[in-house]
Amino acid sequence: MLQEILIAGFGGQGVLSTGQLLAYAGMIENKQVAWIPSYGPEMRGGTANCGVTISDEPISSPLVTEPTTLIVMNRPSLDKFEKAVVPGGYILINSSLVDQKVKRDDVQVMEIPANQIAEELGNTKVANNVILGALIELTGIVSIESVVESLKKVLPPRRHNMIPVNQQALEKGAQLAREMKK
Amino acid sequence: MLQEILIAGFGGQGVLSTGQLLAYAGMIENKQVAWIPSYGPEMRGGTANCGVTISDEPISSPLVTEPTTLIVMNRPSLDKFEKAVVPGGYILINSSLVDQKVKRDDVQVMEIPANQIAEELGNTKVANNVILGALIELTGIVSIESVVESLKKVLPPRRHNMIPVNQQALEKGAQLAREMKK
Amino acid sequence: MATVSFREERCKGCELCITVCPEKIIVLADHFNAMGFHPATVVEMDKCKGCAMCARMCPDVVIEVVKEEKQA
Amino acid sequence: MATVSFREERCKGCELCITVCPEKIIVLADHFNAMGFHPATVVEMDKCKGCAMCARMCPDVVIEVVKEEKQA
Amino acid sequence: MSKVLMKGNEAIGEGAIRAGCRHFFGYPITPQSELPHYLAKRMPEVGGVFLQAESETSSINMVYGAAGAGFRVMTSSSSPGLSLMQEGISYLVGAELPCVIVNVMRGGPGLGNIAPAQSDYFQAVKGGGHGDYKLIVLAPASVQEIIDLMQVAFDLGDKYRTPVMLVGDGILGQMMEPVELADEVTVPEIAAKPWAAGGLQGREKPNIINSLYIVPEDCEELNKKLFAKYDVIAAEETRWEEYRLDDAEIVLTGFGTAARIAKSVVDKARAEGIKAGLIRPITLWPFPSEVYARAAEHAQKFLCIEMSMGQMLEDVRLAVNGKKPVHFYGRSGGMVPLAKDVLAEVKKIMAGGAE
Amino acid sequence: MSKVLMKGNEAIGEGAIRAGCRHFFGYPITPQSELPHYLAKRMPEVGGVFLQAESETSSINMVYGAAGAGFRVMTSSSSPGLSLMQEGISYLVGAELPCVIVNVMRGGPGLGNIAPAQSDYFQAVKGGGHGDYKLIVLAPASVQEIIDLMQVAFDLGDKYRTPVMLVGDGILGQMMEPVELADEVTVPEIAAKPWAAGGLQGREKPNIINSLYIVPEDCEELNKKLFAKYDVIAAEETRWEEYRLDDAEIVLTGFGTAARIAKSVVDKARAEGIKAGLIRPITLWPFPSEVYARAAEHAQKFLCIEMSMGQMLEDVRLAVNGKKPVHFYGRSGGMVPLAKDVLAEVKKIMAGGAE
Amino acid sequence: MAKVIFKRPEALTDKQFHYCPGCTHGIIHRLVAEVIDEMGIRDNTVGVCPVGCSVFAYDYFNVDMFQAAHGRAPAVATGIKRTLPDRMVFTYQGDGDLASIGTAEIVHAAARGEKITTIFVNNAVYGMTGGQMAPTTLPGQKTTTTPKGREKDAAGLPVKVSEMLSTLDGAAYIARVSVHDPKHILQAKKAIRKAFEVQQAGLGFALVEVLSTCPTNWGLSPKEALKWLAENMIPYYPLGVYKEPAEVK
Amino acid sequence: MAKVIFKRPEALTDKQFHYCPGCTHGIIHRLVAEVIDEMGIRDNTVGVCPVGCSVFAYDYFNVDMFQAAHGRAPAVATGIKRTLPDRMVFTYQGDGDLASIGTAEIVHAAARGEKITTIFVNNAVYGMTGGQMAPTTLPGQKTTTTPKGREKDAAGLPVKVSEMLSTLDGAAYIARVSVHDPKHILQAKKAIRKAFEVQQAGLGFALVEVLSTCPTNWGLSPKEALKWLAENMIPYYPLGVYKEPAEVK
Ligand SMILES: Cc1ncc(C[n+]2csc(CCOP(=O)(O)OP(=O)(O)O)c2C)c(N)n1
Ligand SMILES: Cc1ncc(C[n+]2csc(CCOP(=O)(O)OP(=O)(O)O)c2C)c(N)n1
Ligand code: SF4
Ligand code: SF4
Ligand code: SF4
Ligand code: SF4
Ligand code: SF4
Ligand code: SF4
Ligand SMILES: [Mg+2]
Ligand SMILES: [Mg+2]
Repeated sequence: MLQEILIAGFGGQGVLSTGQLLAYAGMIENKQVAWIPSYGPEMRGGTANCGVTISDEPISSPLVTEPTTLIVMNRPSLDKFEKAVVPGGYILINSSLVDQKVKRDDVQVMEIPANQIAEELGNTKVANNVILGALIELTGIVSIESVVESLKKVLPPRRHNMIPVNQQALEKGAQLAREMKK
Repeated sequence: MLQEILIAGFGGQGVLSTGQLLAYAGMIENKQVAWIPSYGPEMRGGTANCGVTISDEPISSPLVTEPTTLIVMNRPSLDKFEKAVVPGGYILINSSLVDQKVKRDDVQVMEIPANQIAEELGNTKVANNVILGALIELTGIVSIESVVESLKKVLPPRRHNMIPVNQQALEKGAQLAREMKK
Repeated sequence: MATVSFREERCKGCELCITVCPEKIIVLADHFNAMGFHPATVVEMDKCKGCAMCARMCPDVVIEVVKEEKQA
Repeated sequence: MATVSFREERCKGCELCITVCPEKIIVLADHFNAMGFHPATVVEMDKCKGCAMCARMCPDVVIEVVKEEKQA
Repeated sequence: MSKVLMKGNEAIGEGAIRAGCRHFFGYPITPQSELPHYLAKRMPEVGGVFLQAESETSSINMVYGAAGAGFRVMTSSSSPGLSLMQEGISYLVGAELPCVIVNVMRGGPGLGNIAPAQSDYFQAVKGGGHGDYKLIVLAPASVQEIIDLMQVAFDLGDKYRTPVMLVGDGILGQMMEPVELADEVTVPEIAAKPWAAGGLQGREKPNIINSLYIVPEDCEELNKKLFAKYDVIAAEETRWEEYRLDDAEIVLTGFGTAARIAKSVVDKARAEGIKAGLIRPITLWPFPSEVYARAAEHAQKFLCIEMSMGQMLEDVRLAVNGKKPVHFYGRSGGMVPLAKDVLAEVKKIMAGGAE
Repeated sequence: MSKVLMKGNEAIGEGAIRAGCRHFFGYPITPQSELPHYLAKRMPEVGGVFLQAESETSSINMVYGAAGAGFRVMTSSSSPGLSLMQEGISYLVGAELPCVIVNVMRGGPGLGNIAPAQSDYFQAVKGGGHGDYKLIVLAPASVQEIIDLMQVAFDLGDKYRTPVMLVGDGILGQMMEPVELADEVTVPEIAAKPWAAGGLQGREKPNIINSLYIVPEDCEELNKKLFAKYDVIAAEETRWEEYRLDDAEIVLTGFGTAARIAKSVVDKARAEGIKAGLIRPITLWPFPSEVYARAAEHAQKFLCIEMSMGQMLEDVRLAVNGKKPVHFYGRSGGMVPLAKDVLAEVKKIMAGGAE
Repeated sequence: MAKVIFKRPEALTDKQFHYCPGCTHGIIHRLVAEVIDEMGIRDNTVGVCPVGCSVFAYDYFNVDMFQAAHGRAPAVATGIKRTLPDRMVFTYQGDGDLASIGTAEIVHAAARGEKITTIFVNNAVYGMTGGQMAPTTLPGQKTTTTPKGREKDAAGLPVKVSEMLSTLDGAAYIARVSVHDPKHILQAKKAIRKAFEVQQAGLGFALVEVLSTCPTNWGLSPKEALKWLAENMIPYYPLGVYKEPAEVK
Repeated sequence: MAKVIFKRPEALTDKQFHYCPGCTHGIIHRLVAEVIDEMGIRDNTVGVCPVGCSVFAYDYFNVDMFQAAHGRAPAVATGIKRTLPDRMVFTYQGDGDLASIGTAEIVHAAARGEKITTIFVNNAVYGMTGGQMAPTTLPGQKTTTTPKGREKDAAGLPVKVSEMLSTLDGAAYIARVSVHDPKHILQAKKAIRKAFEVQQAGLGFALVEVLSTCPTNWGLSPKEALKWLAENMIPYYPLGVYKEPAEVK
């Protein structure tokens, strides 16, 4: 198993930390994991993206040039990375923020109104985890439990009260994906 | 023919320029020549020396490590370089300034009271050329004419009036050497 | 009468023009430009004095100011 | 009564001590030291006040000054 | 022991702290700035010193001071910054001072860019500074290996009184990977340094930290002493990884990130029936020449993979010494080789295509 | 034409002036200071600029400015100073600016001493700065050759838009030898530099002098462009001297002063019945590898002679490529090989003694 | 009749700045360009940009440009000016570039009385590399390398560049200005113009220190950043003309 | 009873100085050594010598010593002081070393308030390398790189180091002294002592600029050199205390 996930959006959208959370969960499951950010001198507030590789085998390069899954958090990122996804791969779009459609037809696309769902859960900050839940459901890359476990490690203790709502977001995302898959 | 001359004394005694004059004369005679100073960070007013190589063949290294002739202008230089002279080589000592004796007996020593002679010629500054004259006489390395010719090139025009006394010094030195050889 | 024009696609929505406009007639638009910013725009152009404060303050040289001068 | 002593072998004959001695009792000797300098020396030691001007001025720490103090 | 996810740049810092380093002098530069950021926070926590110098030139000379005073000390930069340290590095060598110097390499020459590269190999390994010298150069290929090699770096530095360089590329600095870390930070035992010039403190004879040898004979002696030391280091401290090398017909080689890619290509090639193997130098100097010489007995071809125009290539060629052809595949200026392209190169070579 | 006796350091200055260089930026250091002294007097005489910079780092960046403005410009230093120029040199390469950089090498590492040495070979030839690059490196062996090669240096720099380095050792800088000089100083014709950024002056599009290539693809393009240029230079500009090489059984090799010594040993060896010959690289980069490869067909042994611990040796080994044994004789730290010692080494090698 | 009151100066190319929203680097660029236009020297000017956020300035100024190594712009400018004494040469440098790694270069360009103009953008931080402490970072100011605020014992006190360079006889014109509001922007422009005029008149080295914002690394909105500048930087770095040759007063 | 009025300080080894006859480097060495003796800190002091004529100072001071790269002594001293904060650390630097290539290092050691003491020997020339112009070379002064005398347009104007560093808040004590006669030598010693005391009290950076002679490269006899110093250098470089913390006044 080798999955290469590219998460892309504006800086400040939690793109980098979402990737880290995923990598952490992979680590907890004793998989090989690597995370790498783009670190170009883009204008701040500009685009940011990171690659997460999760694999059973040692990882050669952590750079994700041909993602098996692309998570899109803003429009420029879709323009930029749509082409890179491997045929048969997934593109997950936060449709609350991106109104554009995917042009390719050899990939599996899922539009998730993540901000909207997060708002329903009472915290827009968990939007990323809605998408992450969907990703997990679709790819089986890690378990939701591992992500929740990771949250305990990644969040500072004073913010552990946020774990339940994050867990809800993950589950909601997974549920949505289950439904949409049908 | 390969002659390697080491001229050593205090800084300011004209050691370097005497060497240059000799090299220049060699050049005028279409010989291969090289001149090199010692350039250590010795205390100023301390010792200075230079090596002159004159040869029919291209010169490999201009460093004079085993001089065929050593010219000694002060006592420390005799201590330092006496050992280096090739067996059968010459050591010319300005006995006006150096009272010490050469210890080796496998070299040809000539003590020349150069300052005294120069004074007699009316200019202590030509002492070096007295020794140079002796050297020329002993080794035939260049002709006195070439040295005189070189003086014209080396001295700035305003000091060309010094050429006759320098020539006298050279000749006097040569004469002395001739006499001492006997 | 003065007209200020904004090169909307270049506006980064920093609001500095808004801060300095003495007439308080500049606002950020609701829509995004291609860079993803809400661009600045003038709401009541007729109130503009053509003082060019906004243009002088804009770090991205987004604004041009033209003044209609009375015919002599 | 004071005594100044010179580490003659270290003197570079710079004459700075001579310049500052208020009693003008320091001169350069006629002979050379091993480095080839005429070393400084005091000619009339009994005139020395032990002011140590010479020692303070000497760049090569050649000079030591000892003063005979009156027994209390 | 805990397993944590850590960024390469931070691992350099944490590894240094665990190796007993309590002094860091550095100047910001991408793609290594997370290291100073990390240490600016972390050093005070362990009672250490973090100081932002006015330049890389100053950093390396602060390192000279701290190392000469007898302390484990580190600096870090990226390519242009390393160029500014070359005089200082030569001085550290001349004065035989241990320290650790990190280069998280980026694209060049000139200002170039901040993307990952390996094109400072020559500078690190041949000596970018003046004079005859070598540095021990360590090239980790994973974040875990960074932690491990930081300890090695400080230990070797002290053992041989020599500066040690750790090189990685931007990827290695920026990526996060799991690492195993002891839960407690313990300060390792560090042998006394009787040569250090940290004040007499009762000692009779002053210690002097110096690289001036005004008499050429003395300077030649120093050079001989250094090179005798280098011989011992070469004999005892050479490190490398071999992978599926025994029956390899084509030997891939590279260091750091390039080696990770090469390793994956070895597997891919084997899957396609090509007997490929890997030599990954872990010490770039001393270079594991003998491993290549041995491999050259049975392997048919060599392929050196670098994120440069071909630098380690020369050492591979010297090691193979004309016995077998050595091919090269490189990307430069911040570009990273793709496994599929390297695999294609391997196939081409085995088909006799590439020259 | 007149024949005059000239010091190597002064010949560098006079050679530069005759090659049309009117701008010198430098910082004092032994054993090259006679060069700035000479130019401080001479430049104003020919309407040129002599400027003492605040450091070598500044010198090389002043050179960057003057070269980018389109002028023939030079700087000069000795070993430690060159280390301080490494970042600037890498920038000059990245911006493709022609200039001449002189290194009158001294003993190292560190402060070392001011005696003659050749131990900055790697720095000059492999690239002491960061990134992938080469410099054209010229190594004269006599004062006359200094004059001649200064012209070559400026011409090649302009022709290929590349920095050119001229290296010598302290002996070459300090010695006087006869040189032939045209009586008149004429300014050679220098081709226009339409890329220079000396103000628009009516041009429409601004020129930019830059080495930042933020997009890795662009930076890789630059690297490829540079290396394509290097291929042309290697094919067309490689220079060397051969001496009694045709039937040589042992090939001595070295550059600069070491080569002069080697040459005299060739004659001495021949006189004793040993068929010796010499290869003297005049361009250290591009290195005349093919000459060695050719010689390796008939010669039995090679002996590389350097005033270092063995640096050019690696290029000789790469060129000979394992075909014949390559021996080494070196003195370092400011020591100079003696002809008699080299001869003894030759005899030992020919007797099969040295390994 | 329509009269253009304000438009993009010709000495700027049409390329969009890459600066963060609200970063006052853009204002300073524009002022320099306006001065070049107004003095009519575009054809005759050469600019040198630094390493720092303004590294791409070569794409923005519509004149011949150099990109210089970090801190070395004054040396590069010297190389240009000494070969082409009749050109107007300016450097544009940040505080990390000029006041840290480039200290020797700026001090000596000033001491030499190098006839160049330096625009010194003091934003109290390293913008480009992620908000590290600059020599000009205020006491107590938090940066990525002073996470608890700049503290005297560990990290020293700020370098006041204008004050320091004013001690050099070779420095002809030194002024500190700010761009946090339109009034100060006008003053800043005047100072920049004077700094170019001093060069034109061959009077020596001229430098304008411009207090500037870095909203991104200060962690403030552009508006807040202007306020922070006015309230914190100006008291520490007093505005004014520090040195002026009699000839241009 | 015989009382030793003056003898070689213990903080000097017995090694003979290599300096030229009459070079005042020797006097300055002795003063530093006397202060170390008098303060009783020999056991606790670390010195850093530069590249310059005083490069061999490590052989002369009877304390632990470092030889630093040209201009970098303040950085080296920083490395020492930051690892061993309770040691007394001093640098001894020439004007080429400190005021030219080492400008950034000294400015930033001062700005950081680095608790070190710098003895800055200003002899208006590069002694070691053969008499080239230093940043402190006087206008009109002939050197090997200003053969017709230092000329403003070509070579700029001198850097006044004490004045410049006094603008830095981190600099605690700055004084300029001279050693051209016994009276000034005494004053110089007092200043050096204060500079060590400032360090001991942890008050920040301390520097004493000492005007010194270079008879060799000035082409004067030692005596004439002292006179030249008094008549030419002192008017240009006024003696005095430029900065002093209240605590030690
Ligand atoms: C030799 C070298 N060291 C470090 C860097 C990394 N670097 C790039 S920009 C910069 C600092 C920029 O700060 P400043 O000059 O204040 O400009 P700003 O971005 O704030 O405008 C640094 C340290 C570099 N490129 N080169
Ligand atoms: C990097 C470097 N550049 C240049 C030199 C050569 N150098 C040695 S000493 C010196 C100048 C010394 O002058 P100063 O600091 O004034 O000391 P002084 O000899 O006058 O006491 C120079 C340029 C060097 N050793 N290293
Ligand atoms: S020109 Fe003046 S009034 Fe008009 S919008 Fe701009 S700031 Fe407001
Ligand atoms: S100041 Fe300029 S960039 Fe900022 S909001 Fe106004 S128009 Fe847009
Ligand atoms: S102690 Fe005073 S009086 Fe005696 S010799 Fe010295 S200077 Fe003269
Ligand atoms: S001052 Fe010292 S060195 Fe000079 S002459 Fe007097 S004793 Fe000798
Ligand atoms: S990081 Fe700061 S200085 Fe740089 S562009 Fe952004 S706001 Fe401006
Ligand atoms: S050269 Fe000058 S500074 Fe150096 S020792 Fe001689 S007199 Fe003193
Ligand atoms: Mg800044
Ligand atoms: Mg000096």
